[in-house]
Amino acid sequence: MERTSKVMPVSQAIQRFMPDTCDTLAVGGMHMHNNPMALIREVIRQQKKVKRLVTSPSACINADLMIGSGLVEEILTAYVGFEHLGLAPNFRKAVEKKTIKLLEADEPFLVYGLQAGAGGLPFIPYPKGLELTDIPKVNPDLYRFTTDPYTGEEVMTAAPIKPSVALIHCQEADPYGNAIFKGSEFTDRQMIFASDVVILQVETIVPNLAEKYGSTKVNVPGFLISAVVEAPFGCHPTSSHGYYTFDEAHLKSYLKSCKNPEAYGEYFQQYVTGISEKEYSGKIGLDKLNAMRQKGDVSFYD
Amino acid sequence: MERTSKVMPVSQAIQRFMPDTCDTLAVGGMHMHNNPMALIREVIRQQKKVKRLVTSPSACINADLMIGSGLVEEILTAYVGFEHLGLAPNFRKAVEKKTIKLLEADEPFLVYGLQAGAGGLPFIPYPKGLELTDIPKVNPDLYRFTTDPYTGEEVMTAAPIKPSVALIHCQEADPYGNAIFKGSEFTDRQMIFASDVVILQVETIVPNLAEKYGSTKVNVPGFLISAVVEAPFGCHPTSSHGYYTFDEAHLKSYLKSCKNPEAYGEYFQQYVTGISEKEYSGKIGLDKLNAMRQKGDVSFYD
Amino acid sequence: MIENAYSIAELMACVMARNLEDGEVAVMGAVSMIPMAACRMSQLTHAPNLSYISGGSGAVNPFLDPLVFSSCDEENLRSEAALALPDVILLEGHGKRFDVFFGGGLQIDQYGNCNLICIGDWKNPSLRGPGTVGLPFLPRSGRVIIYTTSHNARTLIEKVDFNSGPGFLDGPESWASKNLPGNGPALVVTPLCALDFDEETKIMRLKSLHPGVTVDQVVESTGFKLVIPNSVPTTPEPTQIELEALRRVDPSGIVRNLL
Amino acid sequence: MIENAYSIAELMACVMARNLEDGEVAVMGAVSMIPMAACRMSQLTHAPNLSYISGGSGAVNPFLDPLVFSSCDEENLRSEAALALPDVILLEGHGKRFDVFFGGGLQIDQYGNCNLICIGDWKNPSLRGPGTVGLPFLPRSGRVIIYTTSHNARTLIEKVDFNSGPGFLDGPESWASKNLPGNGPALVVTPLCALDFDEETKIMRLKSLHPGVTVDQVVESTGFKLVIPNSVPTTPEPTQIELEALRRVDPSGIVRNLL
Repeated sequence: MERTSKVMPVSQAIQRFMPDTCDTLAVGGMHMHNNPMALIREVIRQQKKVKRLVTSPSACINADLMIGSGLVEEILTAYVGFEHLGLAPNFRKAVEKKTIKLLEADEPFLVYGLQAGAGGLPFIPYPKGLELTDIPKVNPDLYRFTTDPYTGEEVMTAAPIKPSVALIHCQEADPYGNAIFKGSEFTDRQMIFASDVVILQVETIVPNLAEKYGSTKVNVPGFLISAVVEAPFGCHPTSSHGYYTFDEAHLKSYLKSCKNPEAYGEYFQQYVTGISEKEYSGKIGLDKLNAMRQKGDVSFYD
Repeated sequence: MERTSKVMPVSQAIQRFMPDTCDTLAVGGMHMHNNPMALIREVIRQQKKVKRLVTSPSACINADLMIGSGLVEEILTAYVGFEHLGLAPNFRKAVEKKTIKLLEADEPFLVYGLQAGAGGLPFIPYPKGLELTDIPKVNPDLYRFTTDPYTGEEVMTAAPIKPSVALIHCQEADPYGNAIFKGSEFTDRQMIFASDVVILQVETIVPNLAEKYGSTKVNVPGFLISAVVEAPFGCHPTSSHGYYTFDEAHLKSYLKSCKNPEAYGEYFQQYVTGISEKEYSGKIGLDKLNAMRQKGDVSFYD
Repeated sequence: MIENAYSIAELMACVMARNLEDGEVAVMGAVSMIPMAACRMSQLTHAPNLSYISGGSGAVNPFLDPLVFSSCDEENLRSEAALALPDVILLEGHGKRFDVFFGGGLQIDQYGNCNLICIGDWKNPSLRGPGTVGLPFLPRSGRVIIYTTSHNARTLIEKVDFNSGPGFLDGPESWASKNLPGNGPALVVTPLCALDFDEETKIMRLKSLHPGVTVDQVVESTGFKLVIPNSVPTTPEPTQIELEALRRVDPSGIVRNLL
Repeated sequence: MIENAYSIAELMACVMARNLEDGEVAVMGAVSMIPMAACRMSQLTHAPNLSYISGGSGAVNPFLDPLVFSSCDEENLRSEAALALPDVILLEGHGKRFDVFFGGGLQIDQYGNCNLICIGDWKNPSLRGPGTVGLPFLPRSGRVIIYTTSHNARTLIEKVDFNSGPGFLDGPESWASKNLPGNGPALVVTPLCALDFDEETKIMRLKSLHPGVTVDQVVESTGFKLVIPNSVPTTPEPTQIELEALRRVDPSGIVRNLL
């Protein structure tokens, strides 16, 4: 008998593994790095609806583009922004105009919640002092309180997060879904462990990944992965650690386009809905993309 | 100004960083692998007392030798044994004769407890179903119950573990304590994160560790480490992943020596109290030690 | 040419392997040479998409050519992937990650509860065992395959002195009332026979007798009243294909010479 | 030769660096170019044993030659060690791991509480901010260094609209009653001045005026009543040694050209 490859085109992966209305969708990547943009653009093309979007502790265009597409009903996040480039325009607008429901969280909530989801833990109690922000007051469904049975004190808790689907970028995977993060993992590996279905996009498929890097570097086990999509430059305009840096000019042009609906519609038409994911890198220009490849000694991360 | 090296001889590290009576001592290593034996033998030589010994989910000669030395008042563990070589004689004897207090635990208790200790979490609630063993009945101090604020159900909890000192083996470190595990980490890295003081023994000190392996492989940050001891073959008779395998013949001779007090006394005299740690490898024989070096392609783990 | 004579431990590995299905995920703890061999040989025969994690090493799908004694041996890391132990604990706690958990004990009772803690009273044990490690996760695993290399009335007893690896607890009512994510013990493999559990009573039931073993022999070697069906088949001997796979996995005969 | 003219952001980096002691451990989040430069320059001058973690990248002691904009940039991983983000969260929760936590906000109030969530009512904000990320850990850090590049009466206000990064809460009584592991806010660095907190009232206090800035200017730019000592010194200008270190860290002038 032959082992079954999990490699498939992006359109098939989203069609097959993402329901038309997704209860909880987790998107990987942090700030302008490792955002699984090839998968996200395809989700928008296929107009899959998302009841709850969960992000890493710092989301960027991954969340902002999905919110801009109008497919997201509510968002659980601790930050959506563009770091030194400014606020996230669609997130900001949607919250201010109340077209999205915001589940306000802090960074540890997302980390604790994903860990609880991954490990079957009923919740995670917070360290003392973190209950002092105003967040538990505005998110009483998810932030609750119980008794520390060792001290008798009241402690705040984070609810488990169990995404139905996670969209994650890894730099490399083998055909069975075993995968590596060349640089930072952020909370992406936790999302993989906590989610029912994981769709992975990678820069390159490497048949003998563990031989290339050593098995201890391959810390995403294939049995957690449903589909592997080869998507070179699939994080653009964000970076892929160890492969290429982020496209600051493109991000700025995105931010600018958000200032009026026509320009945003044009951006959408040009880069998302008007083209297939296959055409995307051609649209950006392969010369330009290659120029963003990590200039330094990337072997440093190997 | 110059940066301060943390490298020192084993005798100095134990003298300086381990109190004469240690509240909670964590010893790293799992089964017959990565046991920090050079440090443990020195602790016994210096007759440091241990109020509570905490082990990985599967301890071996690291715990058994310390118990045999009579320095341990109580032990928190989920297993002390010699895997395919049989039971742990001193542990078994001490529990059966009640010369040690046993805090019975399971594997998740140690993992959850260390994580809580590392992260300042008041406790970790167990997944449902793990309360069905008889362990919580015999360890009610550490296994307690509280209310899941999301379901109202009762859940079992693991208490935080915060060792005062941890003795850990890493394969390599730089002079500032940044260190790597070449193979499995077991719960050693968690012990490092949970403990107040960490004494590290390593096979080799490598000045530019992050350049050698890539920084993402160096996942022990130096600021958590109090002392670095260079101890080649310092895990003997257990293995050091990526360096050498375990000495089955020696382990068997240890087990045999435990059958009568004279033979055990002789073992102690010959390998522990009667010699300095510097003399240990000579006692075993460098030819023999070198023959145990990992024969295969260790670069697989690089 | 493979020698056709096989050892009892090899037969046990084959019985386990036949229970593993393609695409499943299995996990095992210490002293698991037989389950490790069973998983690896299954990948080479009928279950190329089977995944397994070798205990404390965190290794995912060790290539294990050859098999090794220790579940934490670095040789396990010649594998497809490797996880830190806390990650394995997350997977074990999740409740839907593992289809199969291999368990065992100093004592195994009629409801498949396992005991790795002690013989006699915990406070005053006649034998102190090593400790339970990960067995408390059994109720959160798809199904449990229990194995022992000692089929006798001291090991297979009516009720464990200490429950450190829950099976069907005190029987069908107590099991049903807990509403657990796992399906409980499914198979017991011993040097004498294979056993499963009666659907209604949840009591251990003779499933097949290893070649040359009689029902009486099993009954005499068991410390409680087994469910014995009217007709009990003989455990099929290892096939040529199974033996070839097994000996490729275990050329030095670790499993072969175990019993 | 280093050009002696310095920018205000460079002076801010020097003020922070002077507050860092040898052997301490510091951590910072997003948009932290000034704190990152301050830490790195301190390592090159008076604090070779200082350690710092660059936010979400998990990088420990990035070499940062040159400095980069993004706290999660892969360039941070040219470092001594690197941690997965959940490990950084463990360290932040521990309560004794970090001597210094760099914080900030859309609003910072008289007690050093920070707000990265919104201006106005949370349900009906006039400005939605990005979110608070790791600021809730402030009460578990040794001391907090707050910084802002906008010293005005909208940023420095009497009470934050939303507390997302606790400082001295509602003042000395509420702070003392909580018995927290951290020591609270210690230093505030703005383009106009450095501030600390009055030991008794826990209200922000003018500590030093940057060259050319007057007390009146600070008072006018602050939305609450600062504690003003009788005599306020001038912030010492960057020394030659400081500027050399800073420009070695930041040759492309990321900090220099920030303000």
